[in-house]
Parts: sequence; C-alpha cells; structure tokens
Amino acid sequence: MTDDVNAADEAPVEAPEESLFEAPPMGEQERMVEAILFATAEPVTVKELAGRMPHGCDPAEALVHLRKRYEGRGVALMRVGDAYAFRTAPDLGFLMQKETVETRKLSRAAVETLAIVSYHQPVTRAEIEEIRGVSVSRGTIDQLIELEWIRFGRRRMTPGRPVTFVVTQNFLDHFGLESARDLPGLKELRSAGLLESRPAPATGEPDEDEDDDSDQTEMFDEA
Amino acid sequence: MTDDVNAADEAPVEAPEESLFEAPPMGEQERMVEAILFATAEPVTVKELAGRMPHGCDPAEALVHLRKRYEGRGVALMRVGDAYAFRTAPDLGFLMQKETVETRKLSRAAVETLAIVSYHQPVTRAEIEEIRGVSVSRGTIDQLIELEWIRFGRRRMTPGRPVTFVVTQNFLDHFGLESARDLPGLKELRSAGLLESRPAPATGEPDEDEDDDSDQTEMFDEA
Amino acid sequence: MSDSSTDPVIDVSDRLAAEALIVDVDGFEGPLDLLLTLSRTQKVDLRQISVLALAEQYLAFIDKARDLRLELAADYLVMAAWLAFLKSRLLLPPDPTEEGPSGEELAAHLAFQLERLAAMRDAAAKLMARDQLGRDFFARGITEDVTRTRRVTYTATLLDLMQGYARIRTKDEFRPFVMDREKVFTMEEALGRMRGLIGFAGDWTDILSYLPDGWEMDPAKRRSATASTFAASLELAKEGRVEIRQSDTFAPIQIRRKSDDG
Repeated sequence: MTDDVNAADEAPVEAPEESLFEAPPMGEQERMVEAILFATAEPVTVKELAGRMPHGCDPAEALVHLRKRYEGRGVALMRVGDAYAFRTAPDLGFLMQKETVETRKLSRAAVETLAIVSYHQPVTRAEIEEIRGVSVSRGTIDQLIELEWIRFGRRRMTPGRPVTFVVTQNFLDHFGLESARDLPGLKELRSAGLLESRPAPATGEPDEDEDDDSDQTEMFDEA
Repeated sequence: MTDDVNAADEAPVEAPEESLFEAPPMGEQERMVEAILFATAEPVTVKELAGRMPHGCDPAEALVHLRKRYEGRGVALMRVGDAYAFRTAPDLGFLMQKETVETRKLSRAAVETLAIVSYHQPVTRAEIEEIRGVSVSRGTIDQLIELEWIRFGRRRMTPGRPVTFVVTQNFLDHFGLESARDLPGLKELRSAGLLESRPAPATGEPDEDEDDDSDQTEMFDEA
Repeated sequence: MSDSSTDPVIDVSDRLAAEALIVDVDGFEGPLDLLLTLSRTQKVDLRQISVLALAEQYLAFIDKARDLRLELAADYLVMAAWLAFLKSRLLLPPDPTEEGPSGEELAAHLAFQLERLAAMRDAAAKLMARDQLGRDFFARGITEDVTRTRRVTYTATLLDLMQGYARIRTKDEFRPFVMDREKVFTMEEALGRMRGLIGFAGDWTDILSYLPDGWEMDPAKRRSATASTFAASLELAKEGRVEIRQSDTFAPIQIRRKSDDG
C-alpha cells in the first residue's frame, strides 16, 4: 500500500484512528496491542490483532516491543499457542492465592482418638480401637499427625512390635496444657458435669480414676 | 533469620514471601500491585492489596509509582473511590468493539434520577421528586440499584427517617470518576446554589434544608 | 444554558413548537418539565425569565389542551391552578394584610426550580457523555481468579477432648451394665431349671425355693430370679405340668407337680 519508507519517521502527532492508509507510529501500535490484549477475554492471535488494528499496523513488531517493555514486570506478555496474552509473572503466583483459613471442628472420631492418645499414651492403634470399640481409620490418625497433635512414639516391645502414638508439644500448646498429666481424670470430668450420661450403674468403679491416673503417669514416664 | 543490614541493598532476588519482617523493595511491591490489579476486573482497595501482599508492604506508595509508569500507555491505572483498577485508555475504545457491552439504554427518568443522586447525594426520594417535579417510579430506582450504580445510604434524621440514596463505587468505575467530587461541574453547581434543596416558600421546612447540606458536604468529603 | 439551539429570530418556530407541545403532551415528565420547555421559548437565561409570562404560556397551553379535550393528568391542572394564583399575586399590588410569601418569592422559587432542573438535565447529559466502562474503556478481559486455597485448620477445644474421652469411658462403664445381664435370670433359664426340678416336687413348695443358688442374697438378682421363676411356673401350669396356689394376697406362692395320670 502506501507504506513508504518515511512513514515510520513521521511524528506520532496525528490521530491514529483516522490514518486509514498510513499506519500509526509504532508507539501507538504498541499501546493498541497492549489495550487489546488487556481487555480481551482470551489470548489473541497476531492475525486477530491485525484485524482489529488500523490498516498497515504491524502487530508482530508491536508485540516484540511490548514483550520487552513488560520484561521483569508484575505481568508478562506470554505466547499461548499462536496467540498472546498477559499473564501474572510466574514468581508472583503466590499473590493469586488468597488463603482463607477455615476452621473446622475436628470430627468426633478424631476427637476421641486424640483423647485416647492423650490419656493413654503411648498407645497402639489396636489399643485405641479396643478402647473406642470401633476401628480407627487410617485417615483419622493421619489427620492428627498432620495437625501435629500426635506423633509416633517408641515401638511397643510386644509381638509385632506395634508403633505407639503419643501427643506432641503442639498438642499441649494448643490445648493449653503443661503436660498431658494435667488432663482431668474421669472423676473430675464427672464432677465438672462433663459426663453427659448418667453415672455408672450401682457398681461404679470408684478406683478406676485412680487407676487411670497411675496408668497414665507410668505411661508418661515411659514416653 | 539471615536478613542482615545488607539485605535491603541487595538485588530483589530473594523470595519476597519469606520476608515476614522486612518488606520487599518498592520495585517488587510495584510488581505485586501490578500483578494483583491485572488479575481482576474489579477495583481493588488499598486495604485489600495490603492484605494480599507480604507484611510491611506499602501498596499506596507502590500505586503512585505504578500509576506514573502507566501514564500514556494503552492501559491506565485508575482510581475508583478508595480502590484502584487498570482500565484501557479511553482513546483506544474504538479497538474494542468486540468487548463492548451493549447496555440497555436508560430512560430519561433514570438518567436524570442518576444525575440527581450523584450530585445531591445523599438524597431522599422525595427530594428527587421535588427536583424533577414528578414522582419517581419504583422501576427507575430499582433499575439504578440493579445496575449497582446507586445504593441506599444512611437514613435521614428527619421525621419519617426517610432512606437516602448515594452512588456506588461501580458508578464511579463505570463513569471513570475517581470520586463523587470529580463529577463534572459539581463546584459550579454548588456555588450557584443549585445543589441546595430549597423548600418552597409556601410550606417552610427550613431545618430539613440544613441537614441536607451538612450531610452532603460530609458525604463528598468522605468520598 | 441559553437555548441557542433554536434561531431566536423566527417567531413562527416558537409557535410551531408550542403547537407541537400540545401534540406531545404525553412526552412531558410532569408540569415542571413542561414549564422548563415553555421557558426555553423566552430565549433568555433562566435567571432572567419572566415567570409571569411563563405562567401565561402555561395557562394558555392548558386551555388549548382542554379545547382539544386532551386528558390532562391532575398534576398539570394543580400546577395550572397554582400558576393562576401566582399570576394574580404578581399582577396585583402586594396586600400587606395578606399572609404567606409574596408573589415575587413564589416566582423566584419557581425560577430556582426550573434552573435546578435544567442544571440537573445538563449534568445528566454531561455524565452520560463521559467515557463509560465497557463502551469507551475496558476492564481486564482475562481475569485470574484468586484461588482461594482453603486451608482448613481443624480445631478442638480441651472441652471437646474431655467430652470425647468421657464419652468413651462412659461407654466402658456401660459395658459392665451389659454384664449385669448376668444378674438377669431369664425365663428360659428358669424354665429349664424348673423342668429339671419339678419331677421331685411332689408336694406344695414355695416357688422361692426354686431360685438358683446364689441368687437369693443380691436384691437385684433375687428380683430377677423370682420374676422369671414365677413366669416359668405359670408357663408350666399352662402346660399342665404343675399346679399353683396362693393362700392369701402376698402369701407365698406354692407349686406342686400335677399328678400325672397318663
């Protein structure tokens, strides 16, 4: 067309949208590409850019300039297939993640398992299951380990050498305990009204609590 | 940590997300703001920016730098109320036919009501009617609320405690206004006394007037 | 705000406009809007407008509309009445005994209202003429959602923990209660026992003597065994194998084997 050698040298004064036959200066073209890539909902091909820009524009060249301009910036001009788009600089991806911390209540199974570990540590999985009267899912244990509330203790010196679980310092911190021994015994729980169920029938084993405590102490000394 | 005095002088190579106690260099902060604002179509408040950036960052300052950087580019950093957003330069709108959102043409009543709310805010429905000399149909208000251009403001502390209407951030964003103070001709209109709600001489409710003015000033200062 | 849009020289256009007004009466947004349009025919700044002339124009308009039997909304008529009143006030010399605002005050307020409405119209036009989002300037097309990494932290209180433990332990305590079933002497057990013994019971015997060994002392056990033994006795009586008697209320219940004749 009328693109002659001098066209590029001309001053970028004239309104670009009017110059149908003379391409706007490269700086303007760069702005155009920038605006189009910014506003378009998907990556844009060079062909598409050329179609949307005034006649005689060279989007490919404008892209080269633009890409350079965005080097090291917070967004980068990226090639996506044969199209182009602005993308967040890879190192800033972390800004696109808003961590919403959602606090959920621990499941009943987890609470019970944790309670058993804290009262009976070191305790094996089989023992937990015996006390709870139901099997303990792998997930429950994993969750408590992930929360860093329980960890593996020493292996029990019994056949099969099962691993034991003990509570962690994190656990003590979270529950505001100096040591797991500070956990209230059953009797205290009952007097505090924490045993929602009726007191044990007539036979009540009054020394159980004591047992508990002593057991526990023993266990902790071991741990 | 290993952050010593020289750390600040060093190139911004180190991962910014780690420096909990030392803010990343301003250049980095600028990149972060750029990335965050590029990633969303909605204006982002300074507070929100600060919330997403590492500790100790000063997004307000980064915004100043960033705004300067984008001056004259194909996209511009715009202030919208107390939020910021990137928008394509208005002179390049012609490139964006594809993106143009066909908006329902507002009725004359809606346009006038919108203008009255924006210039007189906070304004009651009765005041809008007084200015226009006709009753305002429910649909007109509804339409403007639906467009999220106006919203309910505080109730007026006058008998009946009427609700007031004010314009929204969306309104500012849509019309490219930094704040309601930047409405065209606002100052002239005010000095001409045309933003007063003068009661008709026959039925004098002079105190309503006072309230009005003070509220309004407050509102605009706030904005 | 000057209405320079129409050529001020030609009077005819005004008349045509005024006529057009009548045709377009529905196109007005109320009497104030009509007044504002009429005022434009005065070709002066709204601040210098002759309210008297305007009132006359308006009243003339209303008269014409009536002649044409156009239905006018009530507020147009109210305005007409008010303007007629205003006109009379403006024309007559002020009566010092009369209360209320003077004609000038009323006229000034009307002029203010018109000016304000015109100003708002102007402002509205300026507002709509601004560059608009989605029409002249555009927001980011490819938005990146802030991936909300929902980090779930689980929490439990010490109370949860203790309650959990209590729950388990009370379940434990419940087990001995289940064991208590050992203290229950079922009717089946009683039947089995009595079937074995009944053959030896030729004479009336207190059923309490049929209680199993060791069940007499513990009250709970005795209650259970007594009940089941009694029930078993009834069952045996039904089978026709024993006879039951009780001499008096609360007296011992006695049974004996029924003499079998076959």
